[in-house]
Amino acid sequence: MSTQASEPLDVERIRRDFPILGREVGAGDRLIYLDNAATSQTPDPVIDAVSEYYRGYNSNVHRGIHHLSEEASIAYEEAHDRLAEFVGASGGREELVFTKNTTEALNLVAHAWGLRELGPGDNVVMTEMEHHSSLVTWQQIAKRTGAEVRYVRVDGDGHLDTDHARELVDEDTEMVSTVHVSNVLGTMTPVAELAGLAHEHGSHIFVDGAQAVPHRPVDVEELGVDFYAFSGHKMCGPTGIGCLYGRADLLAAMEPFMYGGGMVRKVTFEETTWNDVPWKFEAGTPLIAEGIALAEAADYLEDVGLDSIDRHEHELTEYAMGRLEEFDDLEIYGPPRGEERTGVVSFNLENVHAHDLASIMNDHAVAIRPGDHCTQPLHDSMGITASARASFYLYNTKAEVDALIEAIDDARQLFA
Amino acid sequence: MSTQASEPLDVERIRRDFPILGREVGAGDRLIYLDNAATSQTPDPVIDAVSEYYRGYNSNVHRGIHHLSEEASIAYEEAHDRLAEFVGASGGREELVFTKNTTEALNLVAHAWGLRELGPGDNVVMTEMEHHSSLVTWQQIAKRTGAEVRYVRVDGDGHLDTDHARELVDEDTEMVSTVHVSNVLGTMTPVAELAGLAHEHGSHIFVDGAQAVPHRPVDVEELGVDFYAFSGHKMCGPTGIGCLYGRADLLAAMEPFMYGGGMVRKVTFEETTWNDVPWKFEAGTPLIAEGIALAEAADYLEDVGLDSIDRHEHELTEYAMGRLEEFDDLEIYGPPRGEERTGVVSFNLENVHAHDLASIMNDHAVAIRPGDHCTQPLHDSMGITASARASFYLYNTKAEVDALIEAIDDARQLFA
Amino acid sequence: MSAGRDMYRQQILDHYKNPRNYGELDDPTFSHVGENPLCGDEIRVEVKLDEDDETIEYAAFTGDGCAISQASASMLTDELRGLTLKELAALDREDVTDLLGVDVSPMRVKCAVLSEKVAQDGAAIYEGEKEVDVTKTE
Amino acid sequence: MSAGRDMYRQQILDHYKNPRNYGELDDPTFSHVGENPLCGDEIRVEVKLDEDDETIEYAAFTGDGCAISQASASMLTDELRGLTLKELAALDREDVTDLLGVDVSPMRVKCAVLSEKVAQDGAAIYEGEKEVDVTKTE
Ligand SMILES: Cc1ncc(COP(=O)(O)O)c(C=O)c1O
Ligand SMILES: Cc1ncc(COP(=O)(O)O)c(C=O)c1O
Repeated sequence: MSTQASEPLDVERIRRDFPILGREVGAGDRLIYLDNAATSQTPDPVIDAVSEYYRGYNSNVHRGIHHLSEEASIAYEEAHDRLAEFVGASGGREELVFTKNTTEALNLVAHAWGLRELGPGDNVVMTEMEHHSSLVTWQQIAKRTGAEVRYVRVDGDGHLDTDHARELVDEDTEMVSTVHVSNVLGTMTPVAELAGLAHEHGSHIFVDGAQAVPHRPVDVEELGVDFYAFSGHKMCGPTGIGCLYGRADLLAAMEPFMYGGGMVRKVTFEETTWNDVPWKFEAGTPLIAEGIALAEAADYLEDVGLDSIDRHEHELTEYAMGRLEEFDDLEIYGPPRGEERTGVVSFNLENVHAHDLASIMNDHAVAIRPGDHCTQPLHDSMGITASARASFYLYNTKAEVDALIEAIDDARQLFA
Repeated sequence: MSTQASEPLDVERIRRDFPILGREVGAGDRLIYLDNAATSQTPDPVIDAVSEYYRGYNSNVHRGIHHLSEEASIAYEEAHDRLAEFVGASGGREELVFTKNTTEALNLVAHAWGLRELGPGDNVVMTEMEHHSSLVTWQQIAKRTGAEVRYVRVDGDGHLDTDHARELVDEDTEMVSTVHVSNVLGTMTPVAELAGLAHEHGSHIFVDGAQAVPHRPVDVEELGVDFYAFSGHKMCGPTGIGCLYGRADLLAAMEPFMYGGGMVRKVTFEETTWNDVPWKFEAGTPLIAEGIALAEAADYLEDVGLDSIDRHEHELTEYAMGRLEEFDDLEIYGPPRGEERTGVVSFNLENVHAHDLASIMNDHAVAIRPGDHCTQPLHDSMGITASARASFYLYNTKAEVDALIEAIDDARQLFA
Repeated sequence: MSAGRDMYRQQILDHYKNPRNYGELDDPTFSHVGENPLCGDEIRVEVKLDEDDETIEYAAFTGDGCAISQASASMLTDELRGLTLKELAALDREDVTDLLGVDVSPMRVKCAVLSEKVAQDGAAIYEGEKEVDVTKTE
Repeated sequence: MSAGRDMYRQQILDHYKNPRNYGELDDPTFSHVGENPLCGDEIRVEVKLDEDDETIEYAAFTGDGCAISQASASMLTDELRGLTLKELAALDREDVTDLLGVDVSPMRVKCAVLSEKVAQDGAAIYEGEKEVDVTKTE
């Protein structure tokens, strides 16, 4: 955790930046949005960045000479540098590729690197709490190449079993792929330690930071990772954009993933050479408005302060867990209160299916998410098919947590 | 061409929908935007659809129970049906996948189908006027699978040599991949004829409709094609979204391209089964705002009338070519005036490099595009490295063509 | 605060907590299973036909899942008794939501109609009109 | 209507139409090539050093491309005469645009600086400080 002093958030002021939070749903209650791990809400400056783009300088990029294209190109290219800086990548745009989401970032590396580098005898080590985006991707690429997949155990309290990791990672490990923060358990994995372990064995490490980057300062160089991915729509940015950080030398050496305009240098009917990173990995007309708006989201989050956001969520989570523990027929998953933990709380109420619970919560204008949260194998190993998940962000309040508790209580009574 | 009666466009009214067209560039001239083949401008209803999404119902889709997710899911899913209908696909969402652009649509089929189906002895037939998005993609997938690529000749007037196509397509042809409209020459290829030829030989046909769908009615079933792709940002829609049409049975039988959340049905640590089309091909949090806004763009274009847009562009192009022919030191590429031809006019002025020409045009606030337009091999075979391209859309006027001509004349005098 | 709680009106909760016709039949004429991936609902419907091989004598179900799917299976199996296979085939989404007596939200309709689709597919398979492995609503 | 036409002020057009120092040297001390993919510009710069192996006696270029790249190569090769390799290495983007005497738009700067980068890379290779195959500005 960062040692920088963090200011408490002025949540009321922050909420005014998010027009959707003033919205009423259903019978006229004001929306209580606790589904932030799925998608965060979007502040005015980001929404405005999109409109300003389309109203002011919408144009295709890279090769255009005219004013609009020049403005769009500069803004789009600089957005890469901005996001690189946001996660501590000193190489700027040479280490930061825009993808449509975290999932594409994983697929990019799994296809461009994995399909070529993996083979029989090799293995990929993941954790049992991987999101489907990495779990299914590496599983399938391994199947296609004859490599093996291994999963590091998660214990009953949601901690990663690092001893088990040390058993699994060996000289045949080519990639360690881990979440930074579990989107179900709120667990933080010891990324720096895993990076060390991977590198000791000559393996690479890919970190899925979809649940980390939006919520706390992340520095990929301090963590010592090779690849790191995250999504715009979970960090106050727009849909349709994500980022892949990759160490400059690795990205430079990698073959492209998708082919097309913009990623080439010289094309003949017979053969093609590639453009520089990141363009080599961005085939076709890129995510222009999305990339520019994501840079705006990064500015927004840094203006508020990532340390402060982290602290705010920590307080809300502690408070919520305390209140949830009042119910003796409610089970909370993941590390116990008091431990390091992010603003994601998943639970089940005895005798109430998570989807029924979510429907009743919705009645109270409380938006939570029921289901397996794209972690079916984790849910299987916990012996459940679904859980209810509340997840907090910078604009949430204790009053909203109280409303959550009240709604849960209503469901309990209804189903009693 | 459609036989439906088409109303002339009320261009002045249309222009009011596009805020950017009121913009001044450089020294204060009003923008004359003739770079529509690269990216079209965006009308208010589409810009508003994006803001309304973020202000009103931004949420992750598919599995959410709460109000916002329900609204977003329905809008996002229905957007697929809307775009399917827009290109005459009767299967609705089961035949329409959202991708980030035309390029990804091509890569989807080339990877998911091509990597598995192509092998030594097989061949893929393209045209010499393919955009890099198909040319490089099939070229590279062919290299990786040992298949051969063949290019159908384009004659000096920009016509596709269909006799040559008949020579090239044989029993070993697995895919015919062709542009519908050349983004350089304005040529329309005989798609229905090529589809017939492909199918006679047991081959599939993929059509790159990036330059067709924005400008005229397209009916994939009438054309009889297997796959058809186009991009949102060229049809008054947002960046970051494109469409892949595929015949229902073909898409249903295909393996996925990318892996992750949303595209799965059942996941275990060992194996995974797939969701239905289109979700099987949309891994991760999808392009939600983008898809919804693209449906709005389809509505906008149909309200204006695709036949009318086609006719308007045809008239502008005829007029522009007539005026360009006044210069005896200017060479126009593609089919001569009077022939079927879309609103793309590429040319070179003797002794003036296309990029210098574009810079001088920009001085006149005229936005055109110089370069190889992602068709290096075509430019090579025309014996040029670059061309200047003006491309028209529904909001362009004859007065703007006159401004183009004036700017060209200025460049001529400067370089005389 | 209406729609949601409404969706769980007393009758539904009653059927959920005390499902009717729950269990397996000794001698079903046909039986079929289905899943709703949204909530992980699973339902098996078993049907015993009269000697006319057309009228439903009784129906039963087993399964697991959310209140909406389980309650609607309970109500539906009650309702099926005495219906002909033709009448079963003619049932639609509205018939089920009428049974439930509530407005089911668009996302949850898949839960509500699962047992109906399973019964219909089971009958269609029995009559040789369809081949389905596992019925799915999504 | 300034910036663009401005970019082609008389002097640039003059150098473009009548390039100085165009051609190949008989006995260059070093020569190097570069490309600017934006405009497809290609430039070869050849340099002949004085006997001190340090001062540029004369420089020449050949190439093809847009007016900005060709004119700036013409001006630069004029300018190089008498410079030391150290002075050449110290030249920056502004020195070239000063030479051109115009504001080059951000997109076209790559054209303007191509010959400068080629000359600098050529010198660095000659002095064993760098290994470059083809210099690129993009
Ligand atoms: C004919 C053609 N095909 C494909 C493309 C690629 O489209 P996108 O860049 O949106 O993927 C374009 C436009 O750039 C095009 O003109
Ligand atoms: C931990 C984790 N990884 C990956 C993802 C996938 O992100 P996206 O859907 O934006 O690709 C998510 C979110 O859904 C997540 O929570």
